[in-house]
Amino acid sequence: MAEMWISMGPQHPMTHGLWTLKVKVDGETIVDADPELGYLHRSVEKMGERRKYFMNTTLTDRLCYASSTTWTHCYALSVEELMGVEVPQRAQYIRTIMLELQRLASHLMWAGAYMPDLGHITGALYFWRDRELFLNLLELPSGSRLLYNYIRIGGVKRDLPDGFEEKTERILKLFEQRLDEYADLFENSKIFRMRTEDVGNFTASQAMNLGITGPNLRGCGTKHDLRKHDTYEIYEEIDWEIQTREAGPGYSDCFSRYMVRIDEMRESVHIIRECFKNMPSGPTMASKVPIRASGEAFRRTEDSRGEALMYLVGDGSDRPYRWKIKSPMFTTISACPHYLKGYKVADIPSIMGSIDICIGETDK
Amino acid sequence: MALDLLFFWILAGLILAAAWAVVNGNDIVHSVVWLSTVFLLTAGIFILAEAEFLAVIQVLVYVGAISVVIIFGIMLTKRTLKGGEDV
Amino acid sequence: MSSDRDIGIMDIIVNPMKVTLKQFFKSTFGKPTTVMYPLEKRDPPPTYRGMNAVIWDLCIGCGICGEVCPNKCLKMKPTELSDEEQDRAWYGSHVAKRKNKAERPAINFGHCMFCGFCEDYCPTGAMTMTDFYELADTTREGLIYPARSMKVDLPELPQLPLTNYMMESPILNSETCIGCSKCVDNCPTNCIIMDEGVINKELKNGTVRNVENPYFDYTICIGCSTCVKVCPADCLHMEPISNSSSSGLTEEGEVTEA
Amino acid sequence: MSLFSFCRWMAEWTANYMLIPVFNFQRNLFPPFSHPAGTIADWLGTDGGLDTLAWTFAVNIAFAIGMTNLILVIHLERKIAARIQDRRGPMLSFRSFRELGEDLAGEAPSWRFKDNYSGIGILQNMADGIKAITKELIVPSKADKFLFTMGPIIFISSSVFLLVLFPLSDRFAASSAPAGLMVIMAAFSIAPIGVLTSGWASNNKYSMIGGMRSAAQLMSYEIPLLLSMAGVFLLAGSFDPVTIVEQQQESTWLFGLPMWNFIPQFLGFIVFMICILAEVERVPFDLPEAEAELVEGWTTEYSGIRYMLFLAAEYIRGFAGAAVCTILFLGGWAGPWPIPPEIWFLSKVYLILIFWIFIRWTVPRIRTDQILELGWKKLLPLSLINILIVIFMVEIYPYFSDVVNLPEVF
Repeated sequence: MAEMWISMGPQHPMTHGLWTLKVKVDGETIVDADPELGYLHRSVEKMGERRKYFMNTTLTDRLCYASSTTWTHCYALSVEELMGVEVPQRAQYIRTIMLELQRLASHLMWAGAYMPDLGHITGALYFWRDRELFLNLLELPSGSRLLYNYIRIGGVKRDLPDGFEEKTERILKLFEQRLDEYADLFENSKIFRMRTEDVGNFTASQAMNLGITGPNLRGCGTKHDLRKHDTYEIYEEIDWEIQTREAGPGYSDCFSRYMVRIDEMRESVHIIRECFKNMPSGPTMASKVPIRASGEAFRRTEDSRGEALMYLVGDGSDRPYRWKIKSPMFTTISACPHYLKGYKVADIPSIMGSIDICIGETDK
Repeated sequence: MALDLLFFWILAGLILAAAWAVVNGNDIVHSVVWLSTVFLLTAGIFILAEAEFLAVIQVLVYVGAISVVIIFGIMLTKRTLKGGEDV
Repeated sequence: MSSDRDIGIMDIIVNPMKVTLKQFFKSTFGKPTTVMYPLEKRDPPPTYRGMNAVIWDLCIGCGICGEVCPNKCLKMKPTELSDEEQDRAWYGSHVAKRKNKAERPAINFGHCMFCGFCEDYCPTGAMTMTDFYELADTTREGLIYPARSMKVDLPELPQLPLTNYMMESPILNSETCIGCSKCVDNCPTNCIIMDEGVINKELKNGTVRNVENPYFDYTICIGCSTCVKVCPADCLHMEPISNSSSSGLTEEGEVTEA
Repeated sequence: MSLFSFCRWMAEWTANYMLIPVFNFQRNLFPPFSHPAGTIADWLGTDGGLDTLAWTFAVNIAFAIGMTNLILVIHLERKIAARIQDRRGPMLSFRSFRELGEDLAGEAPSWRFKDNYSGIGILQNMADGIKAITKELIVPSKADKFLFTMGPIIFISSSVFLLVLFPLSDRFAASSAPAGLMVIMAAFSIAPIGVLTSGWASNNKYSMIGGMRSAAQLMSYEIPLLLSMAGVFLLAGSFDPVTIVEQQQESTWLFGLPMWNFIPQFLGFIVFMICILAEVERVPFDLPEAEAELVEGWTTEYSGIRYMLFLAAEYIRGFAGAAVCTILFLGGWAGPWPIPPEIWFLSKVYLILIFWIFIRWTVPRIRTDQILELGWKKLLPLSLINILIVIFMVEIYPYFSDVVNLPEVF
């Protein structure tokens, strides 16, 4: 059998969204790959220029259905910088809690989506069962299960409800138990390791050159996390550590990228507990939030998938003049020929699953 | 034993027809499928000759292994997918 | 951490199967996590953003909900109120002016995304979101809910202060004002009165008449910009409220020049 | 009474009281056409005719039992998968019918379970079958139409053929060929042709890769499979399932317990279990239809009842594989007295099937190169070692025990 191009997508179980991966295979070995994006382009940036500043939080919610709070938060941060709004202390704590809950939910969503890629449907249902717990938590203050619209410009929508802390603590405890329980089923399973170890390797310097950020970069052993290095909210006040893993000296494979996310989930649990420990009381919304703004602002945050960046220009009206979003997955997917070449066709879902694709934010 | 003779002639005719299809087929994969039919029918002849074990081995080896290897070999060579693209 | 131990022959099948076997017995003799949806339903929290409901007795028809709706799925529809409803209305005087023709929101749920802005920005708290979420329909027309279908009656009305969530209030350019008092007629909160203006206009017959200007009571102004929309002379525009308090109070009678 | 003698009795009864009178009546009724009917009536009266009729009955009974088992196995798989995954599985099949009945009757029917929402979940298979039959059969426009139709026929017929080949007990067997197990393996080995041709004929790259993978896998796993079976054949000295089971029952070890073959030939048992798992294409060896990368592998282009029959044929193959494993290594239908041997056999088969279902929902799928490496580099040597052990047991040890008076162990 000679070399041939296989088109995976836009409707393919591997793609996790609408995109096409064209792979050139020689038998079962990948010779070349060509990602094709743009099937889900909704022109969010342009739509945002037609809406008022506060209305755009509904758009940013829909950038990534798995991790909507983090994107809205990035938008809220940049608008607050544009308008010069000071967020109250309690709102910052609540935001941090919600961000970490969202990160947990997002990573669980990813882990659940990764398992069917490896042919492990049970894993998907286990992880998604746990995600439900965190969706319940996120639903309590915000009132919605997927697109929260909870973080607003200048604070959060409403204060945490009564009994939120106890409920969170109960769920976190249950979740930690379950993570320990799953270790035998996933990371300690021989067949799981056979599928993920030494597959989809890239080195840290390669990752930095290609613009791969977030857990995929931390999977190479690089300590880079915007929550520490370009800090926001209250991440500098609490005690936590950047989680890294590496498959070998300075490079990552699917297994290290899997493990770094599992470690991050444990760290998120720790951060949430720390937040509850010294949470101040007070208002949850800035007293005065203007409706018009001018100037330009730019913020980057650590999204669940990497480095999210937003750039806003205001011309004094109540709508942004220009709005630019940089998504972490766009660069990571574009770099896929670099880490797909040389592996088998059966590794494609394993590799592309391990980098945690979200097409919503990629195509915007 | 007229029935046996009848079955023999039916089988023999079918084998000949299948063998004719093997050599006259347009598509090489069709030929191999017909070839395996020939093998299967030959196993029927063996059964008529009261050599059941030989028939079973005929199916196991010729149909189950040799035909599959032949098809496999054909598919590994270069050919044209219907619709034009080279594969 | 537990994941750092060596992988042995038991980790091929036996150890993973311990986990699934445990779960098998757990959900066989216990209760599975799944909810059998049409038969049993999970309870949404009280904050849940489901179908909208409008407390008509509180609604003043200001149209802010339609203004802030990102999808423009919410429209104010003229509705005829019965006498009883008119009596119970909070700002009944205003309704009386319109001769029972009040405006109430109607929603196309086919476009609604349940973001909750209409609830958050409602100045009187009339717009609420219930925990009812089974809104599916077989036709698109069935998703358009007319104003009256979302009416709810509460036995006790919450007495909420009028709040200007829009952070804007109208400003008058008194030189172009013609004194038509359309804004007074249409203001949903009756926060405008007409009084002596700055311009005296000379009529054809020689008499000089003062052109009346509107004066705004910013304590109860909700920033709905209805007055701006109905103004025939374009003499009104919205500006961010100057004070730090959200009530938007300025000196009574002080009219800022644009 | 064996199955065949029961069927023979039934055939006699049907022939004597129903068929022969009818044919004779026809012979006398229409003189010009009387001759064929009369010949059939005469032939039915002979031993050969009655035997043929009895075989027809026997095969149909075996087939019906196999198909009933198929429904049970699919339901079992669904339910156990659901329990493993913290779900409920099919519970309310034909619920719309029930609601329709409620509407028509104006009241709740008597078979409504009000407290726990349980329904009749096993009927879900029927619902799926009805749905599959009513679906359109799509043939891709540029597919090879002849082979596209032939592929499923080869695969499904060779799989359904398996159902009549294995005995449920020594008295309940549709066929009892002396080369019994070899016939089963021959029927198993026809399937790759169907897989390859249907994968190739779909004119789809995914299907073709899936078909190639399937054929490569089936070919390479047949060798250790047959080699691991060879040990049992050597020990029993026969291909006949009845002889094999009798041999297992006769050889004893501690406390006079029967030494079933999985004890002396543990290696062979392990190799056979892995190979038969690969042969019936179940997780972790289901990579020909890996839905993550090859959508559904070689079945991608099939729709409707064809796809449904592919699925059914896979479950039949699984059932047959478990039955072969039971006969070879787990003592077949042997078991303590009060429970009939057929039940023993089926319960052992179901035990293996449940074990497979647990494996399926516990481990991920492994990769093509890994599966071939496992087959050729690990299982093949292991099965050869197993044969060496058996040869030592059967030939060498008895020879030396005669010479130097060793105790008789095996």
